[in-house]
Amino acid sequence: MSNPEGDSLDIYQRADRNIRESLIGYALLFCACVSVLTTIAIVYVLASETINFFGKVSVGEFLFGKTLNNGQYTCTWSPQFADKNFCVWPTVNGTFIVAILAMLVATPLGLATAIYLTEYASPRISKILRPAIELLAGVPTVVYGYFALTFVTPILAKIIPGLSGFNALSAGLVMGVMIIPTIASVSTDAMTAVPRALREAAYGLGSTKKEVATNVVFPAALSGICAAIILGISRAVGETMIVAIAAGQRPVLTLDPRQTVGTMTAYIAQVAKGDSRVGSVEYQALFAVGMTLFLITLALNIISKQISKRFQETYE
Amino acid sequence: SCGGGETPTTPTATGAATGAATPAATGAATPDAKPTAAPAASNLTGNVTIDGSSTVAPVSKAVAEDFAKANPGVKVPVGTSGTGGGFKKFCAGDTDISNASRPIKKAEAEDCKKNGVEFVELPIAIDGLTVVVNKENTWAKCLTVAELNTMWSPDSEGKITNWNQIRPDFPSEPLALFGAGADSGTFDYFTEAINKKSKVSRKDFQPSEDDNLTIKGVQGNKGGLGFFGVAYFEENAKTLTAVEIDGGKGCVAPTAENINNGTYAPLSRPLFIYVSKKSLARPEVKAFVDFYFKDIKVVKEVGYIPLPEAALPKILERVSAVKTGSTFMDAPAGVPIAELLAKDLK
Amino acid sequence: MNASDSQSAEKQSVLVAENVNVFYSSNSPAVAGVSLEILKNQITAFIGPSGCGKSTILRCFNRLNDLIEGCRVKGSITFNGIDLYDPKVDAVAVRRHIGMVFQRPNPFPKSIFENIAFGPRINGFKGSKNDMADLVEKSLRSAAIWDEVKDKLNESGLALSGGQQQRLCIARAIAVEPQVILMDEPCSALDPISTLRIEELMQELKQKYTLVIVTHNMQQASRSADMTAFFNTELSDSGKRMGKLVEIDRTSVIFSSPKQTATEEYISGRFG
Amino acid sequence: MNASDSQSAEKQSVLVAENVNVFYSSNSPAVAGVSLEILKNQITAFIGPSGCGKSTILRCFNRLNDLIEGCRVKGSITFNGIDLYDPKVDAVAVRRHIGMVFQRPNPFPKSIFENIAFGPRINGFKGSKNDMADLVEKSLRSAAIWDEVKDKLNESGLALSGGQQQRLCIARAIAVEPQVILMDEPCSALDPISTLRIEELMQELKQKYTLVIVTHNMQQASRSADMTAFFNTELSDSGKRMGKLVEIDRTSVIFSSPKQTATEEYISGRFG
Amino acid sequence: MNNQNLDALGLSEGQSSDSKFDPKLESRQMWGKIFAYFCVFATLLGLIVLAFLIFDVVGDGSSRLNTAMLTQYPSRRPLEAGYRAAILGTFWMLAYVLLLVVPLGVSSAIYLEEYAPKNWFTELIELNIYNLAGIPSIIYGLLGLGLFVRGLYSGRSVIVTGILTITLLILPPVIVISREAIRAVPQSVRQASYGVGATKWQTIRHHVLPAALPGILTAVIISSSRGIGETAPIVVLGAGTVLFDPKASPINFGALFSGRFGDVFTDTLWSNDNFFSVLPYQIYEWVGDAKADFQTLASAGIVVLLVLVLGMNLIAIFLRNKVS
Ligand SMILES: Nc1ncnc2c1ncn2[C@@H]1O[C@H](COP(=O)(O)OP(=O)(O)OP(=O)(O)O)[C@@H](O)[C@H]1O
Ligand SMILES: Nc1ncnc2c1ncn2[C@@H]1O[C@H](COP(=O)(O)OP(=O)(O)OP(=O)(O)O)[C@@H](O)[C@H]1O
Ligand SMILES: [Mg+2]
Ligand SMILES: [Mg+2]
Ligand SMILES: O=P([O-])([O-])[O-]
Repeated sequence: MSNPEGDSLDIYQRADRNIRESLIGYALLFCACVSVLTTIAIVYVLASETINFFGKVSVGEFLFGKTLNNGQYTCTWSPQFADKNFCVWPTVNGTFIVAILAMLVATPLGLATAIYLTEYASPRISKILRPAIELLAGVPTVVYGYFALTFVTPILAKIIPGLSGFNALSAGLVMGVMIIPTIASVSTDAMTAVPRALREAAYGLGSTKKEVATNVVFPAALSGICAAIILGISRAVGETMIVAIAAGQRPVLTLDPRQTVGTMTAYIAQVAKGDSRVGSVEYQALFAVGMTLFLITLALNIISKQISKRFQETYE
Repeated sequence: SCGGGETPTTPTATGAATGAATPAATGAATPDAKPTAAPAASNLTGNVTIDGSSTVAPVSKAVAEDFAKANPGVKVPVGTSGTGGGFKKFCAGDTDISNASRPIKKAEAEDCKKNGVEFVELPIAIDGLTVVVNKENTWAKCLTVAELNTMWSPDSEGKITNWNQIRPDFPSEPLALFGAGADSGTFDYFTEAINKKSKVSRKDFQPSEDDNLTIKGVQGNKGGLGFFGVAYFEENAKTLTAVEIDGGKGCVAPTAENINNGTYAPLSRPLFIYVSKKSLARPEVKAFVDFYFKDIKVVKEVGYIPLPEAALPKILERVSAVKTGSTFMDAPAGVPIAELLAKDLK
Repeated sequence: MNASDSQSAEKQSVLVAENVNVFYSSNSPAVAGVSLEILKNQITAFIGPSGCGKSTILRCFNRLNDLIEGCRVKGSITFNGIDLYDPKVDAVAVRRHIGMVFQRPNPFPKSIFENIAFGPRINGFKGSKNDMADLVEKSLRSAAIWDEVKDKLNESGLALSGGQQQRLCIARAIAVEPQVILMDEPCSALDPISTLRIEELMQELKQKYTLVIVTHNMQQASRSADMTAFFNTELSDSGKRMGKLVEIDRTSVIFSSPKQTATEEYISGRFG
Repeated sequence: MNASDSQSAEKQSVLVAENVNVFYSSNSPAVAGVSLEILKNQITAFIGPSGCGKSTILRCFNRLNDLIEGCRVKGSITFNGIDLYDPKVDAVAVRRHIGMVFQRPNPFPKSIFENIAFGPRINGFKGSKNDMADLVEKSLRSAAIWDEVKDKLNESGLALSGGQQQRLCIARAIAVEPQVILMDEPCSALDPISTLRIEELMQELKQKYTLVIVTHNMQQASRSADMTAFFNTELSDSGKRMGKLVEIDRTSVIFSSPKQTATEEYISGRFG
Repeated sequence: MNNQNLDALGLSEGQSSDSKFDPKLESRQMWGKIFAYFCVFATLLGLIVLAFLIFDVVGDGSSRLNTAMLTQYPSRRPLEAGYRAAILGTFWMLAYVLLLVVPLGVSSAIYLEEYAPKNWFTELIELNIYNLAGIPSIIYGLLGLGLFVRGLYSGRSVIVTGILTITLLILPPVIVISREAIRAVPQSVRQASYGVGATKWQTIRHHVLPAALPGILTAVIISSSRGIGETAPIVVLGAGTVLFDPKASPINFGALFSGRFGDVFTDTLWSNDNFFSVLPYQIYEWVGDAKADFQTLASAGIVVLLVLVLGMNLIAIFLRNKVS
């Protein structure tokens, strides 16, 4: 039945074009692999020094502290002192105190911002406000650190007795402000992804705006919001300059936010700026702490990704 | 720093330099010549690499800054690997000049020897630490080394928390300690002087890499006590009180005079640069070292105490004659500089 | 009102629109000059080509258009004699009495039970826990879906099939005891069997409620509706497209002997 | 081939599908066992309820399904006797000869001129700048849109109205001189007037090209198509939904005396 | 018409005769208002803090906000010191980071969005990029320290190490945001292009990239503005704080043109004595200096940095709004 056309059809493969197309594909793939190499390099750099570190300090001591000869249990972090201790918890403690404070600020404010932007503000206003808020994330952190130390701490000192010159509180508050856009932005995306139909359904039943926002949109976007919060924690945990400048450098096991604390990142920055010799145990401790920080943030990122992936599946 | 290894001071041309080239290696320039006032561009080129003590680094950086104006072709990166780290590189032949906040150790000297690195040892300044308290602190005018030790000893951690535990007639006022960050040369030196061993200290003090923050801490705390370089105190003399130190020979104030004549003990020490003999043969290194001592008044600007007048000619002679070896190695503390310079090199 | 039938006089008008114009941000109305009455316990169908403003008018009835920025309504719409657009009237309260079912089933991502209980709860349902369970059951029964879901009230509403979801949405609307239920193309996302079930359900619901449905499917209108309103797009004097009500009458009249030629052309498939 | 008409024997088949099954990632086919012929210079319409696989089959004809991850085609489709799925055949080249117009008008976000010129250019159009201008004009004329856009060839294609955009897309397809033009619900996003213009245009185009259109609108099929294929969804043995070709015949036959009852039911609006 | 409805519509709240429901409209609406005010407050709070921050910094640094601050090299004397080297360092770094990040980032984004088949490897790359984007910058500092400073440049923190570190740091966000821009290009545009017989690359090159360009630019600008504001990794690398040779470039053109081919790569960006300084690090140094004048200078530097970073952000916002 077929009856080929008079003019021949050039629908067959052409080698030159195929080669060009696949070369382009490989070149692009190569570029995409740079990021994989980056990860490998990070793990390699961190792991190699960390292994050296654990050649000198036991994993047990690093994670759980040690029991002294007199039977007393101790967990302190003091690699730079003559009496060296390598129990990482005080730095983790400092990190999380500041991070928790920051999240106490950033979570309600960031979520309220997201709700305002998605549910209340007109598209025009939210188009202006959203980038304005994102500017907060663009401010270099050294500026926040300076602001916390020279502006916030003196004000807080007037209100709160017993506030140390360097303290977790002021660093945490300012860091919270820095993290607002992270939480606001990711949750705004999550809330915008909630179909308009759900909102209309709720309005159709006689809900007020607030009820729609809190009873329908918020729960529907919950996993996206969780992802935002975890991402915020991960930012807070990894933040360096604010804590290095404003929170102090003394890792202690304390829950008092008025105290000086020493975070993991502050330790890294401090040693990096200091005089520790390459190859010394305090230098290697730098990488062990870096590795710990890497693993913590990695875990947080993976959790956040998993949660938001599930969320996306619900609405796509 | 452990980080970069070298925190560089790399002076280069600003294009502002005018005038004829200065003959580089005369070593006989007028002592009053102001390098900043009359910059004269030389046509020297090359690098002078410096590493070592972070305590000494500010002096070398300042000299490098001035040197750069006259010698646009020469770069002088100044690293801060610490005295020990600096010697390690120096004795491996990697650097031209090593900054040191203590004399070279025997083991390090042997290291150098093994690698065929001969060096010229040049004291450049004296470092003194001031112990400061809050303006409202009217009781602690003078503290003994033993009392300081009580405050700072590791055993005091969590226990000595009030001034009245230091001396019974002190008022009951919470003790708030501020100090240099545990990763600084100043901290090592203070602990060595007060607690007899470097890095031995209580840990519940407020550490900071920035002296500035120590100053703020003591300013804001009635029971505060901190320490830092003498020169920084002078800038903040209005808002802080310096404590006299009793090292066994009565209360001594941290004045330039007391530091210079060795009576302000144990919180003062000499600072050095060590120059490789091989490097000194290079014109740019020679020019830099000569310049160092022409510019030596920067020491004061940077915060240290200048060497006694009498010592300078001896040091310049070491340079011009390329006298290698050390007289300070393993010297006990408290011996005046001039005396040590006079000793035989070994 | 266009309806010529004498019967309509007996029937009570629940909603009355008079010369309604709806504007979306621009100055020319998207729908203009609509006057019609919705009769109690009747099914009124809105038909017409895409974009002629059927949904727009429907959404005016429960003030859902308030949520669209820049949308304004001119003219009057009364609900049992009360002007719906009186500033004193609270749109939130209006929507409880005039429920809505949407084109795509949109259950909340919650359990089936919660889907139904949500409305009564926010509206301050006074009963006990048991009363609530009864209310949920009653609503689900009314929407003819009870038997299918009674064993999985705690499962997500999203786990149901499309047709079941749509009936769930109807049950949800019923639970707050509205007087009118507006339905915007309730079957367009459903398969033929589910469509038939919803149509049967509508016949039952009209015993208790007043129904207004938008549909693209003329068969559906002719099968289900008592009254049919035909909307069309016309060009305004300034050349803008604008929705108009062409005529409203008893369904049998519209489908057998419409007064307007546009209606006849549309019905007979000559355009659209 | 189901066509019973004697005329069809005289007509040349451009595209022939034999027992085509299309799979989307899963192991059960989305469309199964489709065999049909597309006749030269005729308009063939695909009708059937939503999801029955009309678009899927259409997109097999120019291998646009290749772009969908996991989509596989079994069976044979020949184009002028050449097996389209022969590994030696380049899908990119196929698409030049079998053009496509989509449901929503999708002009490139570029000038009107560039919209048309892009295809010829990447296909190595050999002419001069003037030749290109001529080609653009010719294509726009063929798509009956030249008069409306000739003064604004440098303006963005997106600035046109929906109906104009769709004709622009047709012009764009024509510019690379295909033999077949596939159209997937080309009018479903358009108003009645634009729809009529496109329908008229199709009648002109079939003089030079072979057209295959998918439509939901039975009036459109009956007005425009020479041949009509009716697709439906059936349940496979394993209970999966699966598209099937129910019958293909001359349009007049399908609409007056279809062989299959499913076709009749669909045509008469008893479902869908 | 009938009283029940009057009640029901909220016209006579309080004496509801509604049997089953008690909608309590008034209190619900009041809570709604309070909630709305809180949300507005939260949204504005961040901006207020930003305003305070700028106000504070400008106030502190006002006495040094002059051109001398921009043209002077650093010095131990605060009044003679300025940010020239740091600004030049920042600009050099930015220029070369862009040179690396744009091709790498955009290529990766295109690969992942347009080419990548769905398999474990692509998924790995994707997950990996997402995770990299969330790793603290200081870890990148450690990477740069281990790989570039200690590895490539045997202990010298030269500008190349900074460039490479910051490039790796901002690459993941650039890829992630560029991907979104590419994904936002409607599928219909691609289909139209394929439909007229374009190849994949032609489709990308002629339609996808131009359409995604503003989004990609936004990605690059925002990410690189973050990059030049980063202090932590630079601290870890151990950058300098004193001077930088503004003549440095990847190639010593003087040598090239005068035929000294042996020197073409000496005294260049790649040479191992090109130490560098960048604005945020210089600021960090001076914030911590004991001399009060240095703190004034630090505030002035912060103003410069803020102008630079926020300016770049504003450009990006402008670009983004222009397209959407
Ligand atoms: N949110 C809106 N903003 C601006 N214009 C709108 C909006 N919603 C609808 N329109 C316009 O109002 C007119 C009527 O739209 P409407 O949705 O009421 O039509 P419809 O008859 O329901 O059509 P369909 O059958 O496609 O649902 C259309 O021209 C449409 O473009
Ligand atoms: N990309 C895809 N991936 C997976 N399944 C698909 C995809 N596209 C279509 N399908 C499925 O294949 C079947 C046929 O779809 P197709 O789009 O061909 O139907 P259609 O007849 O064109 O419907 P409509 O009239 O709604 O366009 C449907 O069940 C659909 O869900
Ligand atoms: Mg509608
Ligand atoms: Mg389709
Ligand atoms: O850096 P220091 O060697 O002086 O400690």
